[in-house]
Amino acid sequence: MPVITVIEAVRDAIREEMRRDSKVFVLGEDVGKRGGVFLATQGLIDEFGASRVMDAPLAEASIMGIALGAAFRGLRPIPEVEFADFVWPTVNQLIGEAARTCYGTNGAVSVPLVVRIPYGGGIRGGLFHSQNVETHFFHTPGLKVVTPSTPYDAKGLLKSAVRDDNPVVFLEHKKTYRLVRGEVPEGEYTIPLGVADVKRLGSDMTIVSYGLTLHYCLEAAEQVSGEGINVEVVDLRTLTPLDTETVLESVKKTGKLLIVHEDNVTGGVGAEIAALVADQAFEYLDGPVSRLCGLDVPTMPFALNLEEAYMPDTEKVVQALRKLAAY
Amino acid sequence: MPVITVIEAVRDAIREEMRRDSKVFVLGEDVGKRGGVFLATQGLIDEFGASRVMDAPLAEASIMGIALGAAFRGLRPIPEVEFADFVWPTVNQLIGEAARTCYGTNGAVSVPLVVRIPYGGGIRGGLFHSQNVETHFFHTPGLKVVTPSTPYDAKGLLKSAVRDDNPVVFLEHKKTYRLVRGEVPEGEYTIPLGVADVKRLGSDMTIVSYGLTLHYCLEAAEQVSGEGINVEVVDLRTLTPLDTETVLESVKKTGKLLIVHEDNVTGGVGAEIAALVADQAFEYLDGPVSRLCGLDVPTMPFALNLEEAYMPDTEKVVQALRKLAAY
Amino acid sequence: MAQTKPRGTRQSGGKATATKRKETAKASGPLPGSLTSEDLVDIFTRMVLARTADERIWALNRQGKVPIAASSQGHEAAQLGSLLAAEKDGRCFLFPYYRDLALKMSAGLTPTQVMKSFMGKAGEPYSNARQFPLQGADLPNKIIQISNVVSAGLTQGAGYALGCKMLGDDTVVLVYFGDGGSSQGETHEAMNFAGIHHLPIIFVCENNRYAISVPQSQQMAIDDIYSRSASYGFPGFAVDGMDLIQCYEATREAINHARSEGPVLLEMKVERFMPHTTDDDDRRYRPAEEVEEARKLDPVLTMANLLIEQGLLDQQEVENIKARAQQAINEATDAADAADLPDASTINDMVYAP
Amino acid sequence: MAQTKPRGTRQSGGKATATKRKETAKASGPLPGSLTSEDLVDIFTRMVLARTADERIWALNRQGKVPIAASSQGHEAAQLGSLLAAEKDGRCFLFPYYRDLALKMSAGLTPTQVMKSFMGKAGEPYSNARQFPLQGADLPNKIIQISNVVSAGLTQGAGYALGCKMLGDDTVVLVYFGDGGSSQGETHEAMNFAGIHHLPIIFVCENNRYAISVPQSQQMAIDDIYSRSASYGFPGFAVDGMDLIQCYEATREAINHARSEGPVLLEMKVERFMPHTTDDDDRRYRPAEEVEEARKLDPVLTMANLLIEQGLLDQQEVENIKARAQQAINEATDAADAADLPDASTINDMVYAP
Ligand SMILES: Cc1ncc(C[n+]2csc(CCOP(=O)(O)OP(=O)(O)O)c2C)c(N)n1
Ligand SMILES: Cc1ncc(C[n+]2csc(CCOP(=O)(O)OP(=O)(O)O)c2C)c(N)n1
Ligand SMILES: [Mg+2]
Ligand SMILES: [Mg+2]
Repeated sequence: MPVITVIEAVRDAIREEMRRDSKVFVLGEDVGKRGGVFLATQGLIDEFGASRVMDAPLAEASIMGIALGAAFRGLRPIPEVEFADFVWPTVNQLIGEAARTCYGTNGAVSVPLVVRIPYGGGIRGGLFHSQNVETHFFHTPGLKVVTPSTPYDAKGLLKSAVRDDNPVVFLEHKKTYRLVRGEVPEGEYTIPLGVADVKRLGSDMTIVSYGLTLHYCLEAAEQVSGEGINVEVVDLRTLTPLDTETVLESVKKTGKLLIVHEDNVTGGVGAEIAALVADQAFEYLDGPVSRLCGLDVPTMPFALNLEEAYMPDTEKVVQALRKLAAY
Repeated sequence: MPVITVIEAVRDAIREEMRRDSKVFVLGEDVGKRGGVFLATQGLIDEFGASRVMDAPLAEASIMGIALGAAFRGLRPIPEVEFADFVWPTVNQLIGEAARTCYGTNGAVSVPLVVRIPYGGGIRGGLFHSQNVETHFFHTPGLKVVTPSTPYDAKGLLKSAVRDDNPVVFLEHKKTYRLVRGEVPEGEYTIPLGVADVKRLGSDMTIVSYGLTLHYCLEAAEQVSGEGINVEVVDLRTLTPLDTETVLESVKKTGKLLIVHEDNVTGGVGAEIAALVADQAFEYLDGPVSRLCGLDVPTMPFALNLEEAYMPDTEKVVQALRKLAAY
Repeated sequence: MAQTKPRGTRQSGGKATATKRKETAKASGPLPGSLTSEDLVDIFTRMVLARTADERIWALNRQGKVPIAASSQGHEAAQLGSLLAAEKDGRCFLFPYYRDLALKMSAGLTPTQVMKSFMGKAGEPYSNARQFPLQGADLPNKIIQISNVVSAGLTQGAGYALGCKMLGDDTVVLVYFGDGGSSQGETHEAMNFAGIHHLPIIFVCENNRYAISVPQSQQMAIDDIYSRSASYGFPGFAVDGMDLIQCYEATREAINHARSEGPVLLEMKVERFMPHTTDDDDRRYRPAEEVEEARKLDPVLTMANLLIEQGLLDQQEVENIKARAQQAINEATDAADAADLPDASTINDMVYAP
Repeated sequence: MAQTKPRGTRQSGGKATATKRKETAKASGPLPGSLTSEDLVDIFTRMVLARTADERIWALNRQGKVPIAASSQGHEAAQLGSLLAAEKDGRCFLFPYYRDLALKMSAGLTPTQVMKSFMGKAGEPYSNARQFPLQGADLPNKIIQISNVVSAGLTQGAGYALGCKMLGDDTVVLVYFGDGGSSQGETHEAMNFAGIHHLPIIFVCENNRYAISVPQSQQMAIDDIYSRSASYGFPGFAVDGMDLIQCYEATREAINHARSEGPVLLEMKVERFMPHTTDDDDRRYRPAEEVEEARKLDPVLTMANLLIEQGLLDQQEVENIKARAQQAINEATDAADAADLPDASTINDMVYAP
């Protein structure tokens, strides 16, 4: 199988879906000739033209609202928010309107759109080009939220998202774009939304993670395996629908849980995972439910050492695993 | 002591702070002659004039951005968002800018503002006049978040919020405005942000709640006390800073925890409380950490019976307490 | 209209109508050829029905049977003039706002559907009572209004128009908003995008000079909202929104322009007869005389006078129309009152599309 | 300017400059009386220093020492012309945007502070390296730029101006943004509010006709952004942003108008010489000839010619100024390179004000 990067997987998925369905189109800042600031749409304008690969004015609220309206008409827009940090102007349409459209019309109108959002840090983005925003959408019934960590998952999940009749927030971690490479089959495939992936089998403890930090977790699990600590690593892949079964099964098996994500710890996705387990796997817990997440500062600062101080990394995960093992 | 309503307590607090400090001013839709749609600013324009009780155009993003800019200049704005459902256009300024201002200027610039937001349901507000929005701000380091449940707390906390040099999101539950009455001392007093209040002492289990549902919890605790179930009720009062000590102490004492809030359960504030306890009070837990919260639907529908189906109420809390007691 | 410059004539046109306004309850004759006398009697009949429902709904609120209502009293000529033009065109899709009761009702709802809507009963046509009255979607009548969040429908309308253009149909979209809505950032963004892509869309502003209690002078530093179309490279003009014939004609021209060339901003200068909603008390901020003056321009009165002048109806027939409306609303009220609430077990349905 | 109509003359003024633009690297004489020859030599010296720093920063990015930079090359006349007017006024507060390197540097930073900023070192003047270079606040020089979120500073600038007005001081606020920023809803809201309350604020639009890769024609359906001031009831006009003298004069007039009467929208037609940022490759979307053409209008060249024409400097002195700038930037680069990173233990500080 060919080995590609996450950004290539995203681009392939968009291209394939646009070829498959003429109702699919891309709308966003610099998606046209520029091919997107991360080149996710590179070359698409040449194949599909400016009407299906549409450069938008610098106005995120309208990018989202226009995508909604087009979706009402039966199109399947893929709006892009250039950086997650600029998603705020869209939430009136995304959280306020899109998430309530199907429910608020009693099913008469649905919103088949996928908003692609490059997010996350570790790329010297500073306070306004590094933000994690997943929790806001995770906490919004009516939206689906996808957070792939590998090229294989990114492509398969994005294709499913485009075919889904609901508004999907598709979060692509910027640092994985070129850093993470992986095998992707030549042919057509999709990955259903709502199914977590056990990326490493283990028996002593469970790590639940997603996105960039998933890779640090795998490295850390490998490291501690030498010390006889046998870690299972669950990649949520989609936050909504949340695959509670896979998480609960794993924790019931191992009895210990470490949750790792880059987003701020307080009120993050990890809190829900912990709450779920503390309620529904209570009897199986052999230790406190631990979280290793981003610090409770706005987001990672620009200076190299400050950014490192914020980010969870392999070494920090190893420490957390050893601590939990020792409990 | 005089008995007043929550809305009167809010109005008194604003008036007293405006009298105390000429830099305090109100900005929002209909806050002037109309006195606010809930009459929180009734009469203030007569005392302080239109320049300190300023009607804004219908544009929430600018209400927040202008409040920020005025705060940069040393004023102490109290912007009002007419309904929580309309807060989305402000979050670019509130979550994106205000929460990052002190951190992002390394302390050179701070944002002494209090944004007042009437929120919550049970008032036939339907999908766009009932929303709970606290979680989005709770998950934003740099903001403080206040959710009073009584007139006494509302007044004391609002006065502290106005004197705080940080951006404070002050959430007033609409249904408590006229429904909840209580004693408030004549004279000057404040309540520090970040201190929870144990509103009922108990030994068998702990309820953690805030806002409107706090009152249902107190009623339910009273009901089950007849059945020999002795419930402690903790009112968080402020979500940020979160008084983790009071919560942990109570749970360590009772060994059982029920979290109650109106906001959607998944990823809500209750998840963080559960995660906190599952980590730091793990050894003390005698039962699963339970949550009784809003359903995972966008928010409560308009029809009377659908609204009731969504809302946590005294009877539902009683059921949950019995279930937890039986564990 | 296609020939006229984006600004030029239309701005003076705007001023003209703005002054013509204050005179009497007379409508502008002669009647446009495109309207038959049947059209006029029919639209008048629908206007009377909507007004009757509107007044009843307000009364029912005072009786505790209707939690909340926004009245379209005073806006009927604007709403029904534009609706009539859209109906005659037959290829329009509408994004109204919360004050468009007369429009939504007249677009094809039964009185019973409307009364069920305000009482939050099963069978509510827009959302099965999940939302505020007449909010959600009425696809059979080609209407979407997802929310009552001011101006949220404008970018959606632009997106819908973009979609129609992409799919190559010749739909024209009409989005409705108030003077207050003109301040929202999304209004600017929607018009800017529509201008760039020459979308088939009409931005209909029902300007009643108040955003709840905030007068136009505190909302903007200009008199005429339509003039902002110049910022977006498309034409804008104002009409007397109390004059159904003017509103019909202007909308008809606008539809043709929108389909052939692109967006139009159409400001209809109207009067709000009632408080903002049943929750409001306008005496706090609005002089009673202003409302009295406005009521002299009552579009129901104006239309009745016109029809009688034109010899299309006599006074008795007008009375009969009003009596039949009362009768219909009485029956609808009883039916809605007796109707069931929606099935509570559906609370979790339709969060996601299947 | 106080006497001129909101549009009228200024629009033609705009057109005039728009056409005058394409000719040569000549600046508009005669020199305004309010400028001394010392002023001109000084501002030219600062322009050369900023240009030298700008070029060096770009080179350092290619060496991996600067993660990201946005260049102000081509915008210097606009930035320094307006800065000079603000400095001479002495009562202005600035809300620049991320492209205003020349402005922020010339407002009072040492070359070392600037180089530390781009290398993310301790002592960075705006945020101590918590943010992108020169982003945060430089209060000693009366500058705030919280973020590089496009147009987020506009409502803040309006609020700051409101605050100054409330406190009764006579500050005038200058907020800077690009053509891309004009599309944002908040830009509309900021101008609308400023117009209503006659705030002492100048909206300075540095229009280089590109939002990263999106050309003006895909951003709006109009040619002149300044004309939108008509929607907000205040004057707007355009100047040749490649001509420092014009930018200075226009800003000076605008400051007087803003202080006495209210807002002004000032569009400076500029050219972006470099790709959007060091991460961009403008060959994907921009013809090379266009950039070549633009560079003929290089403000550094224009200013040098002017100073020589006017006999204020000779060629040798110009060369000396450039040599001293190189020297200063060399030393600053070495100093910044040798400087420490900020103390990592401060990561949790200042989330909240004490
Ligand atoms: C975004 C938003 N902010 C505030 C409100 C509350 N609100 C409802 S209607 C209204 C005034 C709208 O005035 P206008 O647009 O002129 O319409 P009108 O009611 O006068 O027809 C306000 C402030 C809202 N619904 N949405
Ligand atoms: C709200 C927001 N959306 C997108 C971006 C990404 N971005 C940074 S600069 C830019 C283009 C801005 O163009 P313009 O306003 O013309 O300024 P210029 O860079 O041309 O000086 C974009 C899209 C951003 N910083 N903020
Ligand atoms: Mg109005
Ligand atoms: Mg530009």
